[in-house]
Amino acid sequence: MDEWLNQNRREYELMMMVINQFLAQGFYPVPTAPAQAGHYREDHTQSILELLSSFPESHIQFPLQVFSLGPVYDPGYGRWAETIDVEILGAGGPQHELLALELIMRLITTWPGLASRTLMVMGHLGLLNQVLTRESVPDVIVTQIRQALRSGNLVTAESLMTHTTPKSRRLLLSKPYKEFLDNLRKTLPEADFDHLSRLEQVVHQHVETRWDLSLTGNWPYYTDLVFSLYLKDVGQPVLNGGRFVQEINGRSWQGVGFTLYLDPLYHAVGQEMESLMS
Amino acid sequence: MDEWLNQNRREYELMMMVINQFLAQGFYPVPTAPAQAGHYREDHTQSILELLSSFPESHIQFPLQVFSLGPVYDPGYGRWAETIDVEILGAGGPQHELLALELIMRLITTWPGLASRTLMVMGHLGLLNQVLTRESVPDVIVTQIRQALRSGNLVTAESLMTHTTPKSRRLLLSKPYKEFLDNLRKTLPEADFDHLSRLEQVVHQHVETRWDLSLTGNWPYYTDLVFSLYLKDVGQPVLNGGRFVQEINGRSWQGVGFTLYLDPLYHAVGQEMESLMS
Amino acid sequence: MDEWLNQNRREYELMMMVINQFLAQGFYPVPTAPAQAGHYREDHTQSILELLSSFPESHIQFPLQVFSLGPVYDPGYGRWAETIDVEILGAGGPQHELLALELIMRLITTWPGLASRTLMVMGHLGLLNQVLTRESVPDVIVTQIRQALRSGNLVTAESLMTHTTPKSRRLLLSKPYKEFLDNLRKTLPEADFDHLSRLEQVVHQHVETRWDLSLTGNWPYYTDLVFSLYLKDVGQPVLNGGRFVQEINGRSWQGVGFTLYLDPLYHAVGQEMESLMS
Amino acid sequence: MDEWLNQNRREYELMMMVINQFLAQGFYPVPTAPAQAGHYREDHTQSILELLSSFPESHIQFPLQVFSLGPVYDPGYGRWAETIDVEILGAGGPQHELLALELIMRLITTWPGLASRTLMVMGHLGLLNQVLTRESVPDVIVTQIRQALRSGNLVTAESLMTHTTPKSRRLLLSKPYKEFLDNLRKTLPEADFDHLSRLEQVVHQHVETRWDLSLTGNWPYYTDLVFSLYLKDVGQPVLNGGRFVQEINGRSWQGVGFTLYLDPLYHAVGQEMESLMS
Amino acid sequence: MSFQNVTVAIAKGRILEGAKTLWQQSGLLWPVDEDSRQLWFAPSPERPGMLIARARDIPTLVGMGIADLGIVGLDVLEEYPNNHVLQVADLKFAQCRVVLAGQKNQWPEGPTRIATKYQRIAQTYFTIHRHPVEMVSLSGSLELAPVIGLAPYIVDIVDTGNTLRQHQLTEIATILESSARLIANASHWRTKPELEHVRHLLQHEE
Amino acid sequence: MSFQNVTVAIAKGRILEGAKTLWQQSGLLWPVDEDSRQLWFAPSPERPGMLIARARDIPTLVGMGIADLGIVGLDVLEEYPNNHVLQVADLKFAQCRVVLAGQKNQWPEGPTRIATKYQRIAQTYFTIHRHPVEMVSLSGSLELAPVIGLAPYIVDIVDTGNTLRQHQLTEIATILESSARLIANASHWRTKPELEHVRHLLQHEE
Amino acid sequence: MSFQNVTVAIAKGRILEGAKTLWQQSGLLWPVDEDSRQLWFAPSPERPGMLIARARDIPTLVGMGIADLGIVGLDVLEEYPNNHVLQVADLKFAQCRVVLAGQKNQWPEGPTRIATKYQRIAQTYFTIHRHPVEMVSLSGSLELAPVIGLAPYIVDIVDTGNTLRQHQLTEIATILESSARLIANASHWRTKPELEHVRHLLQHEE
Amino acid sequence: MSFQNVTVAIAKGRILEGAKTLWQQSGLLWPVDEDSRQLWFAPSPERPGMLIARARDIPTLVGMGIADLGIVGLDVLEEYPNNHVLQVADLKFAQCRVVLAGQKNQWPEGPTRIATKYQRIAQTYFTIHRHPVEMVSLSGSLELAPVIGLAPYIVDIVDTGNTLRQHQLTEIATILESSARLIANASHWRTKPELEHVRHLLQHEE
Repeated sequence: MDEWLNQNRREYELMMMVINQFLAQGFYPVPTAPAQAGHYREDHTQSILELLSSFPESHIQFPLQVFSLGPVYDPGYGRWAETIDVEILGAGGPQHELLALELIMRLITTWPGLASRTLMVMGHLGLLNQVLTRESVPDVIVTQIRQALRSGNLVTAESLMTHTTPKSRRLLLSKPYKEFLDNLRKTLPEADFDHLSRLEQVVHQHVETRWDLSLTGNWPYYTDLVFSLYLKDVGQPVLNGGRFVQEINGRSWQGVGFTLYLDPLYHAVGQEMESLMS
Repeated sequence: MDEWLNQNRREYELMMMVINQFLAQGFYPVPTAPAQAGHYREDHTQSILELLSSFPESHIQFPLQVFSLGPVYDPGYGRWAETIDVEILGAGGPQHELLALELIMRLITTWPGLASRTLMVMGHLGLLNQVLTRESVPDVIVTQIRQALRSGNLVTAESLMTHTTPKSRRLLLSKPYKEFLDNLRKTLPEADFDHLSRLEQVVHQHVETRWDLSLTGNWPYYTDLVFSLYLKDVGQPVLNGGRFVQEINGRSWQGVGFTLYLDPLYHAVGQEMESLMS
Repeated sequence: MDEWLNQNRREYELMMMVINQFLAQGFYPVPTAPAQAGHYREDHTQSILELLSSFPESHIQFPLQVFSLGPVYDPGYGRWAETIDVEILGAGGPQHELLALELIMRLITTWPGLASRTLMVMGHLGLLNQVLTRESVPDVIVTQIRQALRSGNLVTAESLMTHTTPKSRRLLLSKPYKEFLDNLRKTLPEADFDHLSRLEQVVHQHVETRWDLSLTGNWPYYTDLVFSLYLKDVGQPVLNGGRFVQEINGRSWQGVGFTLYLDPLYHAVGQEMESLMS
Repeated sequence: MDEWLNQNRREYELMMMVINQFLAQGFYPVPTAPAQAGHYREDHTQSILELLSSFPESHIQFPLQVFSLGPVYDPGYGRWAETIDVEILGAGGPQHELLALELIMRLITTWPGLASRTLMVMGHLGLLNQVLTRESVPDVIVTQIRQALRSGNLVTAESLMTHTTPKSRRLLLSKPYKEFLDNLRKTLPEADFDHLSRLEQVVHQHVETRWDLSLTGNWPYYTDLVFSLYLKDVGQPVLNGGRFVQEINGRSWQGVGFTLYLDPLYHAVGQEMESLMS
Repeated sequence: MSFQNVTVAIAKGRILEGAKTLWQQSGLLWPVDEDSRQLWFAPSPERPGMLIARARDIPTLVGMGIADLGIVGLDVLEEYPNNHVLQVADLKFAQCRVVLAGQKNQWPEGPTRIATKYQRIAQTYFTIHRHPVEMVSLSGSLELAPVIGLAPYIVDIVDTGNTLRQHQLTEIATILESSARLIANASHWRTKPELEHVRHLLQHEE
Repeated sequence: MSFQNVTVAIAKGRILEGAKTLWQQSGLLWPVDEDSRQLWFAPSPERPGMLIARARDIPTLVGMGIADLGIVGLDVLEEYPNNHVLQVADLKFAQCRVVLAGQKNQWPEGPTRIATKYQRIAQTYFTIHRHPVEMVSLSGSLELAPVIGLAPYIVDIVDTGNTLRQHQLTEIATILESSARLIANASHWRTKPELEHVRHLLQHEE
Repeated sequence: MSFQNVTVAIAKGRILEGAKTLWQQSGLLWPVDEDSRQLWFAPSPERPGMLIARARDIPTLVGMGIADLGIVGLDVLEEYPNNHVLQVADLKFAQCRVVLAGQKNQWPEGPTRIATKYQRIAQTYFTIHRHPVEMVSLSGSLELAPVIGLAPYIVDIVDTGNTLRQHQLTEIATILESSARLIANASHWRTKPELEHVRHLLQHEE
Repeated sequence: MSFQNVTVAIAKGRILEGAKTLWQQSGLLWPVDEDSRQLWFAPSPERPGMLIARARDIPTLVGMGIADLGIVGLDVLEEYPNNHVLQVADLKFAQCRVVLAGQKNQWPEGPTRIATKYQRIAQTYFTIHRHPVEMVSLSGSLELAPVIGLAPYIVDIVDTGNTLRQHQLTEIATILESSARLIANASHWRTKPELEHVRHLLQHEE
């Protein structure tokens, strides 16, 4: 029993360290209800934005950095998972992507040993669209490709891209930055390579990165950069996020949001935590 | 909006301070699900004890101190309230009552100004039973009296006690310790006055106390001491608890448990928090 | 108790007579489920058409006359009401309106005394639209007028028609045929008066009729003639119906449908039933 | 489609014939709701008795014969089945068993050809108890045996009866009357053989009978005779019932009830119906 | 013209006073004796039957056909809708508004608490505006809610606005413009010859 | 003794009159001016604050701690229960009963319809008796329900029984004996020194 | 004795082998040709019809009356219960147990994960023991689950126990003792004359 | 190139045979001994680890990260979807179709009964076509269902169509074209350097 109790304890301590970091960096917590009208919460973002939308737009100072804490329900497995939802809200330009990645890097580098076992994969819905449009893929097919990718079906996505060049299709496979860039330059010379390079720099000085346009994120509201943080040898992401636009009650919210999954994080840093805490 | 954001922030900081105190005093967190099979959690105790009961009894070292965090649903108001549930489990003797009160006192005295605005009311189901038995109240009526008190109906309770002496009935009104003791001594000279005096001492050096046998706690599993912590001029308790026995899966759990309601606590200490934090 | 038992009995006997009449006139019963996936049936039509749509169109001989029996749930009162739903399906021309009214008249004239206490009110969504269009009411306002009428709000409907002529507005008040026709002729000389006159003839030889374009039926799928059969001094209709078009699974069903409410019918003919049966 | 329509029609005609027979024999219909508070009706008996219990006992003339019509939900298959529930209520003596069987026989013999393809199996919970008590089976084991039989588990029932005589165990196998009686006489000479013989006579002049004490009915409220009517080569009973005692609101209802399943009945007599109707 | 078979249900209070004027202008005998507590007046040859009831019961009484006609405020019709009732005329009197009010003329910032006796109207309004509110149900004296600290905002009916002003409250938004409405049981309205006269009146008013 | 920090919420109507007598017997100044519509009187050194409100709002006002004490009928407490409220004294005045009444002195036979404004009390009562009823919610003038054909039975409060008699109704069963109750916010009751005096009074009454 | 109208559904695998022996001992012709994939043998004068199917389909086939009799393990009957089926005889062969197994002979400490294809049996078992478990549904090769890190415990069927031992697993508790059962469609069992012979056999076995 | 850290889960049966060919063509050592019942082969320097399991368990094993890659039919992926799994390549072998079949080549007329082991695929298909069906779940030998009177139609997988023809069944509609798919744990696929080689192969295939 001691083992179980101590594990719970370490998990709490980890959660509290993460929250402290958010608070220390000026993030505001936003409380949301775990269940309402028989519906279990599966995502915090919608609730956060609805609450914020009840304030007059003129009273909000951007960028606004908020987070919400608490379990979300996973209907696939029928269980609750502890998560922290983070939103960096603002004018929504690409600079928020940088802000979000910097924040994540600061989080990761706090714990000894974590960064070295971590790998960030970056996708980009905006780039994907541009590539496909460049290749004259009709809009209706672009939508089908995005749907196929979101449900993990690369086979269908590829088959919808048979008329595109192989170098475009190669962008759908996870690659190191340089290789990805070479491919992209051939397909889409007009892309904003400066920005991509800045994103890469922020991350790769701390953790290994890969780029993969087949990564499209779990939510339909993403529009540009999407990213997942993976722990080596853990079969589930520890963090998912991306840049989004959401319409709430006639008001458009832009920004970058991400969800931190505490369970896989616990498993990864549990051992270090023990020594760290004692 | 800033006001709302800052208030959320202070509430979080308060919650984290409280959790840190529990962790620092060797309490273990036990995670429980906010909702299952369409049923919203209204209390943590049952879930905590079911989880602990899945370990072999011989592996548990008593006293075991655990807590569980997260919102519970208030069906009366149809909303979620943030709470922390604390259980001190062991052989269940009266010494756990002392342990629990000491812990609560340590919590309260942490924040400047809180103790002076706080008032602890103590009831005791065991004493109530003894008093009524002493007065020859039949068992079936004792049960009705407890039910009436639990639903807040002092009128019915009193009318069921018409054949008892006025000094017994006077025990159902909130009194300072000395006055309560005088009454009790007349009615029940064989009570364990040493223990009552120790309980009083633990508390009254920090906060004002009152004794009131009409206080019976919200849950049917309480057996002896029950207590509520009130903030002056706040119409709702900030903490409720008591000593209990619960049968889970053929195993009997004894101890003292209490629930801390974070909302009224926030309102009481919010202003101090602000200065404290900055 | 005998009274209650005998009343139940008479109600059943009445229901069975009605069903026998439908069967005798070549109607086919279609069984539908009273509740599915927690949803209580409020109308039979949708279920009937879904079942029929599972047959190849070429196998259906029109006109097809079907009915479905059994309680529907009234969410307003929270109770079940016994109903019979009748559908006359076909090419959907105005002749089905005649068929339906003839059928209803045959039903009503079966019971001695019923016809003389009955009154049929007829509305017509097609005419309403034509009148409003004639009066140059914009389409968006026509839709609002129909919505107001469907929710029983004649005040809003009238106020949306302030720019129309008084004689048009007068069509929204219940009138005998001749008076209605005079008004209509002034407003819409190109209407199909032959058809209206045939409808009137079918009904008025048996029961009193009134015409009222504020009657629009309870369901959004009605398109032309709608009608309600009222029993004098009973505050609820005994029968509601109309001509409709419904799209089911890409197939368009046209026809006339109506619902017979057995409870008010029972109340109206209960006494006669007693003598009839004995 | 014609085939399906005609089949629906024949089924309705059959249902109406059955209802007419009940009405003709002085049965009163009692309406019950198909679903309430999200719960789908699985049995009519409870609802019928609750309604009847709302009348003063002194106003009821026994025997009272009622029926309720309408689909019941089968949670195993997740679908609704049309049924008719019949209750013959009275002082509850064994003579009601005779009344019920006579009624069923009158029903069956109405349709040409049905009786010859039907077989009635009779069980008897009172006899079963007596036999087991006679064999000195302890009460707690008797209860287990009944539970095993109700869930169709003859293997467990037999194994719980290992200390009884083989002739008792033989009563748990379906037998013709004479054979069953011989066995019973050896085991329980004090049984009311006159009554059993009367029951047999009522039935066997019309349909074949078998006796089988492993038949215990689906509901826990049965106390004595239970019976199932089977159609040869149809794998499901067409009628189930038995003598019962039910306590409703402090009032004890006794009588014999049975449920007629219209679906298997349709399949059995559909062909005959066709000729009968035309 | 006979009234033997017609009954009107009228809401107590301000609506009743307005109805009296209307009634008397129509040349009918007003049966209500100010000093009596009689609430039900059976129809007579000279005037319809009359049923005086609480405003919120009027839609029920008319919807069930107990009364043929009813006079009640639009606010009550919106709060307690009944689908057997037709709204047939705006009687124009007893005009008032359902408003959102608070101590400052400012739309609530963020999640807030609202005291009201118009739960349905207020809930619909804030749901449309997707503004998170916690509702406190109060059946009267709403204007005290902000004073005594129950809720910073109220949704209530206002007539002259005096009550709000006396309690230092300001209207922030009008949710509904209300006035007395003539309602009718849909079935009786369309079929009862005795109501012909009323239908006729409505038509000529134009 | 200071009342600076105590507020009492009192139900309008008969309860208010009874409370006035009690109040004045205690030697306190009764602040209510019959002609004024003032409903809220802030506490002053000579007397507690007073809040006059509809009966059904009293449990809410006390439960939320807006008022420390409340005076309201038991019928209202049972219909609108609140678990932050203690019932601390039976004030004995304003006695009345919630009854089942009908045109004959006879328990309803079989499924029936009941008109009432006590939905919770009536539902609980008929559920315990397992008697199938259809409830029609009416907020006032219940005694008219059988006369006008709305429902053959009513569940309503009766005082002298005159109203029932005038409408030819008979009491069939008493569901609840009610009288004015002193209620208190549980938290304030047990902790506020200013309520000591009230607790003291209750004790000495015995 | 004629078999023209009797069909037996038999579960594939070990049950089928046992059934063959039983069948042949009864002097009946065994129609199954080892090399053929024929699964359905219509009844003939010399032997009943036979339907070879997956174990979990047997209760469905018998419950729906497609087959009169069935032979299947008790484990399957408990996992897929059917209330139109009677369990009429324990055929004693194909004996095995549904067990809880793990890498150590020790009851799971605290919340744990269980891999199983017997979801219903395992869920019932741990609910009775009120032990919190997370179930992972796996349809075969359960014994690999602890080896490959899927779940530390499994609920699976064991025969000799060799498979468990090969994978270093130990039985912790027996949940169910299983063996081949003769089941019957309840309706056919009680009424079909063609089953008389089988009923007779069961009786004489004793 | 090292395989020390890579595991592939392969579905038993036809998929396994196809996988063997593919594996050997890649020059890797095929570890499976036909006569052994070994199902788990730990990774070694010369070849990836291999886990042989039932088809329907493959998505679970890969989704939970127990295996990095999996080989399984598209039919199984559609019936048991898992959102932690990526479908990365169509391996083209083990081609077959999920079809609706019956005794006549004719779409079912009206409400009908369907036997299938593809409940999810069949339910989705008939919901899209809004055709009312009652599903009978059967885990194998579907082609017998119409013969033995269980259901007039089946939704099943067909390869050559021989089995259907032998049972006088006709394909009415193709619901899904299936073939073996290479699937991957999404996380491992994007991050594991050991899978680089596989990703590379996919790319060069083009």
